[in-house]
Amino acid sequence: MADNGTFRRETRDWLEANCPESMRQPYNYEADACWGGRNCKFQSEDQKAWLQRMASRGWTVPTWPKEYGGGGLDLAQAKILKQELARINARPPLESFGISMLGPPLLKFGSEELKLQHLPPIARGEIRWAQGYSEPNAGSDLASLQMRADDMGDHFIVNGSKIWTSYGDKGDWMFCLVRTDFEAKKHAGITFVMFDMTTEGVSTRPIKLISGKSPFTETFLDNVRVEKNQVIGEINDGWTIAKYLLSHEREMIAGAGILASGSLPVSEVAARALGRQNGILSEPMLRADIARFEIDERCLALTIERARDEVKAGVSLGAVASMFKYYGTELNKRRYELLMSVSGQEALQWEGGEDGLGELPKKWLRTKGNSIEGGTSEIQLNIVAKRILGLPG
Amino acid sequence: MADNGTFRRETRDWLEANCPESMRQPYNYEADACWGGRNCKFQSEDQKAWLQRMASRGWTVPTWPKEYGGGGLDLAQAKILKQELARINARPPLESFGISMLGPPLLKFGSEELKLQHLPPIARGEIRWAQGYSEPNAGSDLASLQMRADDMGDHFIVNGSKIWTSYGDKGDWMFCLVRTDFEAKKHAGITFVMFDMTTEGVSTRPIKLISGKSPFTETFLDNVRVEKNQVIGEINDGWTIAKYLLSHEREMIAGAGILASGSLPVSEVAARALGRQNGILSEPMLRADIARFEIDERCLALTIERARDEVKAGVSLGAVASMFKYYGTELNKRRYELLMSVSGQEALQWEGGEDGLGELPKKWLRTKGNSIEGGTSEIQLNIVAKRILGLPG
Amino acid sequence: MALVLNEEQLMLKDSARSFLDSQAPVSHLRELRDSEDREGFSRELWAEMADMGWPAILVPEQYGGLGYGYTGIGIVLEETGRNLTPSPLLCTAMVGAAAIVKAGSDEQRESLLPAVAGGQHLLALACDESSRHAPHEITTTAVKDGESYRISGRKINVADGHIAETFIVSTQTANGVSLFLVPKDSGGVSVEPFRQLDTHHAANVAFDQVVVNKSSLLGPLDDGLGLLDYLLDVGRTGASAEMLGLAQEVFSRTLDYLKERKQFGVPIGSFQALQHRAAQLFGELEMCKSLVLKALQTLDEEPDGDPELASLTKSKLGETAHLAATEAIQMHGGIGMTDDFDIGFFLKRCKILDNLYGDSLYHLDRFARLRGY
Amino acid sequence: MALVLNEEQLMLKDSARSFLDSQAPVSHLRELRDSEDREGFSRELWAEMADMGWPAILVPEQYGGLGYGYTGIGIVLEETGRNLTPSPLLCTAMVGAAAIVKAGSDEQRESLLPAVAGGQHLLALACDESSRHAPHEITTTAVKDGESYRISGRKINVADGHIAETFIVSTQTANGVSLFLVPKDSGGVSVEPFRQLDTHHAANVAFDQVVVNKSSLLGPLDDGLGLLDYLLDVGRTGASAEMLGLAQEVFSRTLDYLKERKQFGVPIGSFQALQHRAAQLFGELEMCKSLVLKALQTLDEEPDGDPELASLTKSKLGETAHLAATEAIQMHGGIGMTDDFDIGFFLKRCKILDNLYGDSLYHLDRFARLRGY
Repeated sequence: MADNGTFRRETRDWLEANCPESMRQPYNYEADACWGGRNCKFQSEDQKAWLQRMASRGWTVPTWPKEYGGGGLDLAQAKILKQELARINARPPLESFGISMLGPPLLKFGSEELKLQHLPPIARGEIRWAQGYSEPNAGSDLASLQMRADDMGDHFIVNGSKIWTSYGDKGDWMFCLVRTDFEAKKHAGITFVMFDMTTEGVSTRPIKLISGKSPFTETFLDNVRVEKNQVIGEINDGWTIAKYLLSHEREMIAGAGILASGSLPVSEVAARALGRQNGILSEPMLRADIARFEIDERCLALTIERARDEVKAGVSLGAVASMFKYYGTELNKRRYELLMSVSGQEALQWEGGEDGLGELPKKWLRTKGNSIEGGTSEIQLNIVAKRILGLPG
Repeated sequence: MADNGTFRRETRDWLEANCPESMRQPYNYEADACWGGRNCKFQSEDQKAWLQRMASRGWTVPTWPKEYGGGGLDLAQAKILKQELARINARPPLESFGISMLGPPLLKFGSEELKLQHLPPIARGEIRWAQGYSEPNAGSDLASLQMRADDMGDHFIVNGSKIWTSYGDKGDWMFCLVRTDFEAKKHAGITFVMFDMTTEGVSTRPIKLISGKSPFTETFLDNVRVEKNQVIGEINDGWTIAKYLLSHEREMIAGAGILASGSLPVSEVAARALGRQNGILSEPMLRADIARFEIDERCLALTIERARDEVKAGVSLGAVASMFKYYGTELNKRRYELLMSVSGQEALQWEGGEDGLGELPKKWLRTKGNSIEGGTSEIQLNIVAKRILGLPG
Repeated sequence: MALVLNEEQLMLKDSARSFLDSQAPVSHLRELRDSEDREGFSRELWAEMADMGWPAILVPEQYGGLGYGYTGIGIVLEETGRNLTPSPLLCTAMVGAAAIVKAGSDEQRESLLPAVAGGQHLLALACDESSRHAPHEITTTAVKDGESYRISGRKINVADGHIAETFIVSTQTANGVSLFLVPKDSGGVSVEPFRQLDTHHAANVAFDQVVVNKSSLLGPLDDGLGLLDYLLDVGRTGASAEMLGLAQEVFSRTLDYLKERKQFGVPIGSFQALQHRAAQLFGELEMCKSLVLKALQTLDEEPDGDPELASLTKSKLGETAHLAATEAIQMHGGIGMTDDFDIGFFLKRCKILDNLYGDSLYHLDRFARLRGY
Repeated sequence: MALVLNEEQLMLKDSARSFLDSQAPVSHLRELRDSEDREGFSRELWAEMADMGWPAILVPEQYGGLGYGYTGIGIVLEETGRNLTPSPLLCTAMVGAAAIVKAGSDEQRESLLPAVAGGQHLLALACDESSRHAPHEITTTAVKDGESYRISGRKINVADGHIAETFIVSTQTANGVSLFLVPKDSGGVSVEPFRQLDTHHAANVAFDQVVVNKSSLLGPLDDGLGLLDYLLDVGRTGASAEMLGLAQEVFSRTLDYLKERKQFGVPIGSFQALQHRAAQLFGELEMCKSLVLKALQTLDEEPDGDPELASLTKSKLGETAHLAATEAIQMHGGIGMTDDFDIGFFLKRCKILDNLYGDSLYHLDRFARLRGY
């Protein structure tokens, strides 16, 4: 393997040659993100080319092994790639729950067969995945799920419903927690399965949020056949997989909170909107809140950096992901409260399309769910108290 | 009874004639307060005269019935008296746990004999009372108290120790919770007793606080004889009396939080210490915190006013006292944090006597106990959640 | 005055509550939204409110009103806040009526107050020009031209601007600030209505060389800043009363949910962390009740109001109502985020009311300034 | 640079911790207080620290130092913070050493650094004149007089001012700000020592026509403001490191107590409301760890430091350490309020460190200013 200086140079050259101009700017709209999948409609030839070129090098998943469609990079190289992508403001070629959620547990717990079946299409953006965890009556008590999988020898017949499936109406395959032992205690008796969402008996219904948008669905399974060879880990041991996936998801959500790195600092937005008096922001009380926010934002960014460096130095992250999830989502809610305050009356209109007027309040409303989805803030604090701090009860 | 206009005029005239000039200014030191009692050393003839004159009219306890040493005033008259006292900045003639703590339950639950024995000396400031509630291992779980009273027919023999007795070394009599039934559930089996602290077997030891002062003692009872005719309420039903007393105490503590009414507003202290720039306080971040504090301070003052008006209008206060206790003590802690900030480095010296340098940090440290004594903030919130909001568990 | 409601006020409160519970609960707002109502409120409901005498509350008896004062109208606003009922009450029956009662000429009173009291004439205060509330920064001008004034400028986010028959417009005149009553059908007035995020509507209103007679001047010429501040303080207190109702209702729904929703085999209201947060919120709401009542009574008692109290009330209510609404969503969990459930409507309405006439941070600052620091 | 300690630094941390645990735990501070020690620290302990090489950490090897940099001294300060150990480390081994290393003339370096590294020479930065930290407002003057300067003025609350052999004094000179090294035994220097509330000592120091040779100038004439700010940022970062140790220790003691103390038949740490507060505090402490390490590394890497980072670190640490100390008292209940118990010492020390070189609100404001708003 070439040394890192060479790698950086080659990466830079390749990106220069292969990243289309139009892919070198931040998203304007949510719809600018490319999610891949069977029914993917590319917004442009550039978007399609960018995905295909990156996938051809395995750089949609730089650290996955090459045999599964990855780039086979080590952590140092992956960091260089990330820096070089950031240098030219390159858009992510692919957004994917397959990568961010399913990938890690599948790599860790999946059989060789399952890895070869699923990982390469994920890496190429050919199959879009949906998550089937929550159920209407389970909520924070995830393990009390009731979706029922009856053992039919080589397959299960599954019945029940899931809720809060992100883009469930756009998914090709679903990974899903089902109950396979009805006698066992609730954390036992759960199995982690995968199935094609075009299988007979699968249907979805969008859930409209207070933001007016419908990024989630309910998902109904009516006598759906799921093959036993599509189980990750052992039957009745799905909770192990689920926990592993959740802690990765939390880390990702926390990261998203500060991933506003491309956008303007809140203080800058405020200074442009409100102006300065005597050199300081003209609304002194708002200024105090913004300063506290920006301090905490920097705190989280540095702590994520430290956690990553500690992982590299061999210290495991563990339950700390819950702390990040809590901190990051609370921070993101504060960010949007401040942006709403800064924007004042202009932010109060509901009309307007994806762009401009009416977009900010919808995003603001959407953030209120951050501290609920992926495990509520209360659940995260419980986890920190018990698993990290060792408090009893 | 004269109409209220006449009452106000007469009161004003009487105060004019009877309140010594030196009693018409705020306390400078804690020691300026008059606590009465057998060993009372008056600071001045004026202080002594002021107490005796007020006591002669029953105005140390304006609303108590005259036969118990009170003034027999109705609520409207009591309010007028308070206003007239405030008008001339008159000092309270007497500080007394007998008045603020023991009085209300004794009036409500005490036998006629006990009232006649104890209330008039309290009203005249002749007997100073100490409270014996907390025990070293009980803490917030007050009802788990262990002080043991063995029934000897017409009296008890009491053994055990109390902690956090306010000025226990200066008390003449003590009211006290003791366990009289060792089999009953913890809230049953408690009795409310009173005894003279000069009784053989009673001793105290001062507790030094982080403020360097010792306003509390531990109190030890070693085979102390307590007469059964000194029980308030029924034997084994002391918890009823205790709860009633506590809710009154909480209201008082909350009131104390905003009773800084004689002193300068925090914002004024700040403006004098720090100056203004462009018309606003020169430290903008401190200004924001002070404004939030002053808003909450006003909120509490108005809410106490509203609660009193509601009581007059026939609405009962009940568990709301817990809310006041919580809010008032948290507010008082904030007040002293802000005063420390405003005073900056000058507030960091420990030297100096009662006056000036070194006094503020001691007061600041002392306030940290406000949210612990008289039932912690956590206990108050539990009470609000369960008794007012009806939350389960 | 004692900080409690008197008999008459308690009756008014009860009747308002039972009327709104049956005629205009939150589902009423939802219907208006789903039917994409052009005005965002119901004229029929408004007629019923007028029958109940609500727009007449602040109007003196000699002009066909009830003379119940600010506390009266505030009580009703608290109840509409509880039900999130859209209506012209705040802008017409409180701010608008106050403007004419306080500063109107005999002619203005006689021509407007009976129609206001009857609910036939709607008013709107047009006072904001920049996105952040800054009512003293006025670029709209009124230039004297013989017996008339020519008004030019643009006011944004005028509450009820989409339905008002008459605007109360703040302008710069030769030597200061003056308010004018401008009929919407005056030549040169253009109204751009829009829907707000709480599904109430509002409008931006442009005035292009609008000619009004000098008799349209409301209050003193060039010296109208005090009147403007007074009317804003009235509006702030009214919005605070609405937020008080809103906050209490959303808290009450949350308490119900805490008692009913089970997780891990027990009601979630048995979890101490939630209990403590609920108890703290209860305390804040008790504070808010005292503030709103005191602020309303003060408007009734003090001819010029109490700006410091108005700001502290608006600041505290904005903050507490927001806390109540966001805690409600968090404690309801996923279902609180869905449009099918009503909780989100409270958060949205709260955002609008907090912003109206200056948000909680604006008033935190104003409070400190008024206290001289 | 990775945000982790390297091997050398980990070893330094371990040795500091085990030395302090055995030689200077909190009881050491208590003994100093109860014996009313005249200086508030132990000269014997300081000699042992010098034997360990701590005052030499920041001093370059050519002057008899170790050259471990800011991260090294910060690690040791975190450990003294944990044990509340009074010592001249912050003022001499960090701020003082930094001043001479950064700005000293060859002569100054040669005469002072070996003695600093050996622990024989103590320094103090005398920079405050008003009760609230305002280091740019300097009324102390240094007037040129031939080859000398005459210094007059009064500095207050000089940390280690009661023991320093040499003061680093900020002054107004003809065309700006200049720093001078002033020996304590110069004629006209008077030191008024006092005990602070944390039982550490400090002093007010008056300079009455103190004559120093021009060779005592530290750094540039008239252009010393940048140097002063740099030294303050060094001190702020050091104080932050101490607060980090303090906050972690008091939190750790609180966790132990939560697990051990029983009420209502269960450990109080099983109450969810306390659990959530502890978990939130844990999160804040994780943030603080990252900040302090980054701030120390930045001092090692950036010649002029990073004022924004120094302020944000000082602000956050001041706030979080205070939260940790007050939560500790609240969660310990009555016993936490007693002088017999150690918890109160943490709150007191925290107040001093928060105030030193500007408290958390001061730095919140400075942070915003430095970011241009």
